[in-house]
Amino acid sequence: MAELLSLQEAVASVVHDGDSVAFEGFTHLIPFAAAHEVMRQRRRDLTVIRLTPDVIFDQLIGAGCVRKLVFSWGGNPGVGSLHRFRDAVENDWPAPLELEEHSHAGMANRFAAGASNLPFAVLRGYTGTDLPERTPSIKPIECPFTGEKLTAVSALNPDVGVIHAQRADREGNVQLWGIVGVQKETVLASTRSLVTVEEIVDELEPLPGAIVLPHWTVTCVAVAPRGAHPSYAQGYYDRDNEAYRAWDPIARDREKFQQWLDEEIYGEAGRSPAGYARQDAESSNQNAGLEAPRR
Amino acid sequence: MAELLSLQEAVASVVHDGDSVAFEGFTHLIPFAAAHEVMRQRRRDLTVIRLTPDVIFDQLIGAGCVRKLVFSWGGNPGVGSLHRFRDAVENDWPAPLELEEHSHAGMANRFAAGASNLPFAVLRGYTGTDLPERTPSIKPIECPFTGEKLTAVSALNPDVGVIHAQRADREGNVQLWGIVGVQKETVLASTRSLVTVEEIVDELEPLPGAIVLPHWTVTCVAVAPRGAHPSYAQGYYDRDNEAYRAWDPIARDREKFQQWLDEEIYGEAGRSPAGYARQDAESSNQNAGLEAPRR
Amino acid sequence: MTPDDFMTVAAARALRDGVTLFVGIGLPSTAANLARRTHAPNMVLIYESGCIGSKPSTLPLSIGDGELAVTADSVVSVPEIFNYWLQPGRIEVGFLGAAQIDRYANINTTVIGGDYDKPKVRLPGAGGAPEIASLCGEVIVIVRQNARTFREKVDFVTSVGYGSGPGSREKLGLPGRGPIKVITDLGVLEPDPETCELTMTQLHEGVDIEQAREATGWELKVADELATTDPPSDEELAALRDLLDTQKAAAA
Amino acid sequence: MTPDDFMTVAAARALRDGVTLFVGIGLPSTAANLARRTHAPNMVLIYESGCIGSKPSTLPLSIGDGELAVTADSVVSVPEIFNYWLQPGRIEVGFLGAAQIDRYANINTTVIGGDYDKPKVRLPGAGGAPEIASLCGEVIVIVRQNARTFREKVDFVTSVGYGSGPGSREKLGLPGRGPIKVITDLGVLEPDPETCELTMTQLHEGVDIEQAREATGWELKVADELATTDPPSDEELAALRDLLDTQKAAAA
Repeated sequence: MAELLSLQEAVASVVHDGDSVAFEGFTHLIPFAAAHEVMRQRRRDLTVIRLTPDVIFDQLIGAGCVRKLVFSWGGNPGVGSLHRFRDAVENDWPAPLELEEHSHAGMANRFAAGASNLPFAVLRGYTGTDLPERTPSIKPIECPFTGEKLTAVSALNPDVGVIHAQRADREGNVQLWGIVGVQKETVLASTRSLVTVEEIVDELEPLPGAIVLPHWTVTCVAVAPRGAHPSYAQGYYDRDNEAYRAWDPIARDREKFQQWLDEEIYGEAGRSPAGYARQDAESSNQNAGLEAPRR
Repeated sequence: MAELLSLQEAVASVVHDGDSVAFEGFTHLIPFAAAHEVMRQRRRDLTVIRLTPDVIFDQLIGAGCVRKLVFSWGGNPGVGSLHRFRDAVENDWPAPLELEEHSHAGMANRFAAGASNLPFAVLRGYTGTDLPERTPSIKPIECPFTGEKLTAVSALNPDVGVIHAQRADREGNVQLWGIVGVQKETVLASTRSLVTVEEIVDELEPLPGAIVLPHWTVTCVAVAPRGAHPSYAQGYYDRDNEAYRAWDPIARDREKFQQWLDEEIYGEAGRSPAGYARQDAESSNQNAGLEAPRR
Repeated sequence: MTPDDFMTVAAARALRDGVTLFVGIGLPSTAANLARRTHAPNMVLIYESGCIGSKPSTLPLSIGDGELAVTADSVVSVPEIFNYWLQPGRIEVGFLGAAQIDRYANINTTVIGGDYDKPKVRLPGAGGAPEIASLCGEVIVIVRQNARTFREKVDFVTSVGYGSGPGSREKLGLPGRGPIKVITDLGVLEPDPETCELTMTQLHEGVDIEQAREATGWELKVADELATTDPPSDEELAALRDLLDTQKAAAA
Repeated sequence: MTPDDFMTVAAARALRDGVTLFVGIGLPSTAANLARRTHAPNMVLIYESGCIGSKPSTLPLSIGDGELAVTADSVVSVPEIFNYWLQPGRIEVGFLGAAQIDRYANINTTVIGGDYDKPKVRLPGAGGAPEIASLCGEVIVIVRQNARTFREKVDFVTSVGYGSGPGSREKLGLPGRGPIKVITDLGVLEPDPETCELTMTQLHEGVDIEQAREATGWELKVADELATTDPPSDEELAALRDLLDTQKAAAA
């Protein structure tokens, strides 16, 4: 059964220096609150794993938590560059950043292989690109029936998988819906897992498009309301596109970034339950409701 | 866009003598009505594909439609043997039956590989059993990263995939829910597809656990109310366990089987919309309602 | 009280509360549901039809009855149940039946007699069993013990127990521990810790060891201390009757 | 009316009604949604976030906006969107952007300058592009045409166009047809049917060929009959303004 812990306890319990940690959520349900707690606890030498590093990894990288990045697309969606990520790669600031670079198809298959306890996955991918030359976790493989050449990618089995979900019940069964990305695979592929949720409910009412992770697949659950902000939690709040745009000038400048870190993560603000989320709470749509998919 | 046809037109259009045809539905939503129409149209030399041959293939085999069977578990669930299947294997009646035999895990992965346009899938399976010796579509494969030995199975890409679903809209978008088995994979892996449905509706209201196959992935849709009987259609009618038990004495005896065939498939009864279903319609629970999963 | 009742109750007792269990249909399903209604209410039932955490109020006839889906925590596709759930060893106990079993608990559910292409009896085949046998944390087999089922050598290895003895599973790279108990209508057999050979460790009340020897197609090993199965309690029998009644009621 | 408006409208026009389209974010998304609001209402929009058949009423900022999920026919996992939907070639058109492109329409979105480990500019990387480029039925590229983007040789091949020329795609076993159009702020380039080299076939109104030549880092081939893009119609421009307003409104 999943343990119900505070976010602080949960991070202290499952995320250790030197761990490989996947933070998943494809645009939707990105576990910002958990990442902020990792920064606040000053974890170091992490290998962080995510298809789309997004602002969440820009922050972790800038804060000096990261030694290595495993990823497939590192931008601020719809806005531009991740400046902390670029500063680390281009200028080794605050530290050199090792890269393991894939495509989305490859990363998704690596998580699926990890969830399946297979050492690799097979796909039609990467052919003719310069990626296999740079990435040792991509290799050719031959079909034993047809002789056809395909591509293999090694499985991902992170030490820790961190996701955010809409809700859990008291046993720690977790329910999420909307764009579900590779979150199920992340939890199933990881040795330990931490799921932050908007709320704990007595019963998980079935909803269209919802998936459930049984409590016995989850290490711990922590309540973190608005824990995906500035990304979104369908049925709870919308994506804060303005916050993504506002991140750009902060991240462009080392000093501004440091100030943001001091104030919003390490400082008084960071100790408020929603951390970074606080300042934008009013601008978001609190009445998003429990929307079911409509056609 | 999927064509909306009568069941007779649909089978005539997509199922040809000599085709490989997957009929899927794992206990739930088994496409009996479509199989009966295939029998009525006296298709011959089919390679029929299904994880659990069930009563549906007992009937197709007995009726002489089948040259080869690709499968993983050939019994009458909870009742006993499939006597027409056994008679074909043990006594070549009505004709010899070629077998390609797998486990469920292997068959499920073969459909998934077919749906993914990969020539094979990798799994931890079959090791130490006598199956690989009998089944050329099972081979060893080595992980290019770890050197570990695993098992490869060749992909399934049937000429035709036949499934039954709860409903479709007028464009031919198909919705099914409850136990979904490998039905999505079957349609996506097959060159052509036929989906029978309980009803056509104006709009597919989203439901918990439901999946949708977009109209552009389906060749044709035919309305066949109670088309999964004696299996069931969640939300429409329950499994007719009694009919499964009643099948046993019919199938045990070649003469009784022939009589069943003449009366229920080729005869007057077979031309009624629900065919075989008719006789048991009253015994089933018509008030099953649109049940959502409950916990 | 029938020998089958003894077998079902003994199988139910073998299940610890809270375990995750991969359930096949027939006696394994009856035993699992009996355990859930008696001492193991928090057991997690998982079916190859994709149902995870089913809490059926009736005893299902098939592994895909609607009752299993509507009472599940989660219903997933068949590829997913095998790849994401069974394959990684997430499921602690697998429950299997058998048409033939040998001294190393290898199981045949494929063909009997003749050869593969023209067998005397064509059985249903593998289903989920080969991977349940290799990948679950441990396996419990339920099978009636008689000269037709307990064979010196099975006609076809559908699912591997201990292969040809000690070291076989390791050599094959099978991650699960293998069959830890074979529960029959006569008693319980367990693999010898050193030789892996199935050894009679327990007899149901009223069964003597000669009966078991005669019902076994090889020279049966017997434990030094042979236990006797406590007969089904009134509570267990009542729960079993109730359970079987739910199936009859559902069929009516 | 800006050059970008020309580019967006030309890209929208390149989409036939009813096609299945894999949409990236940015200009491709704007063009796809413009097409859906004008001549191609039945186009099926597919996003790498797993949304199939989205009908957004606002222009999404990211490929995973909630609007895309709630208006979709089906939302699937990210492994499924790539394996079951993109990989089999089910998607007829892929829409890609580029940071650098060469004469054979090979695309770089990874690094510029320096070497891979210490580049002058670190770009976002591959995302879904390598597989979109190889597996969609055909590809349309949208990119501004200038000396920084149109390069004799790209610094990194993130996504393959025509490789090193005729026969390359076949030799690599890439099933899709490859880029059939590169739409820029100056005009439209198409691969020569024989040499596969990108050839300027169309200029937007007000652009002359010298401008295009100067904006191209190799000796630009020009079609014998150079067409002129019809300027955006009032209807197209109005629809584009409306669409961009929906994004602003959603952000407010």
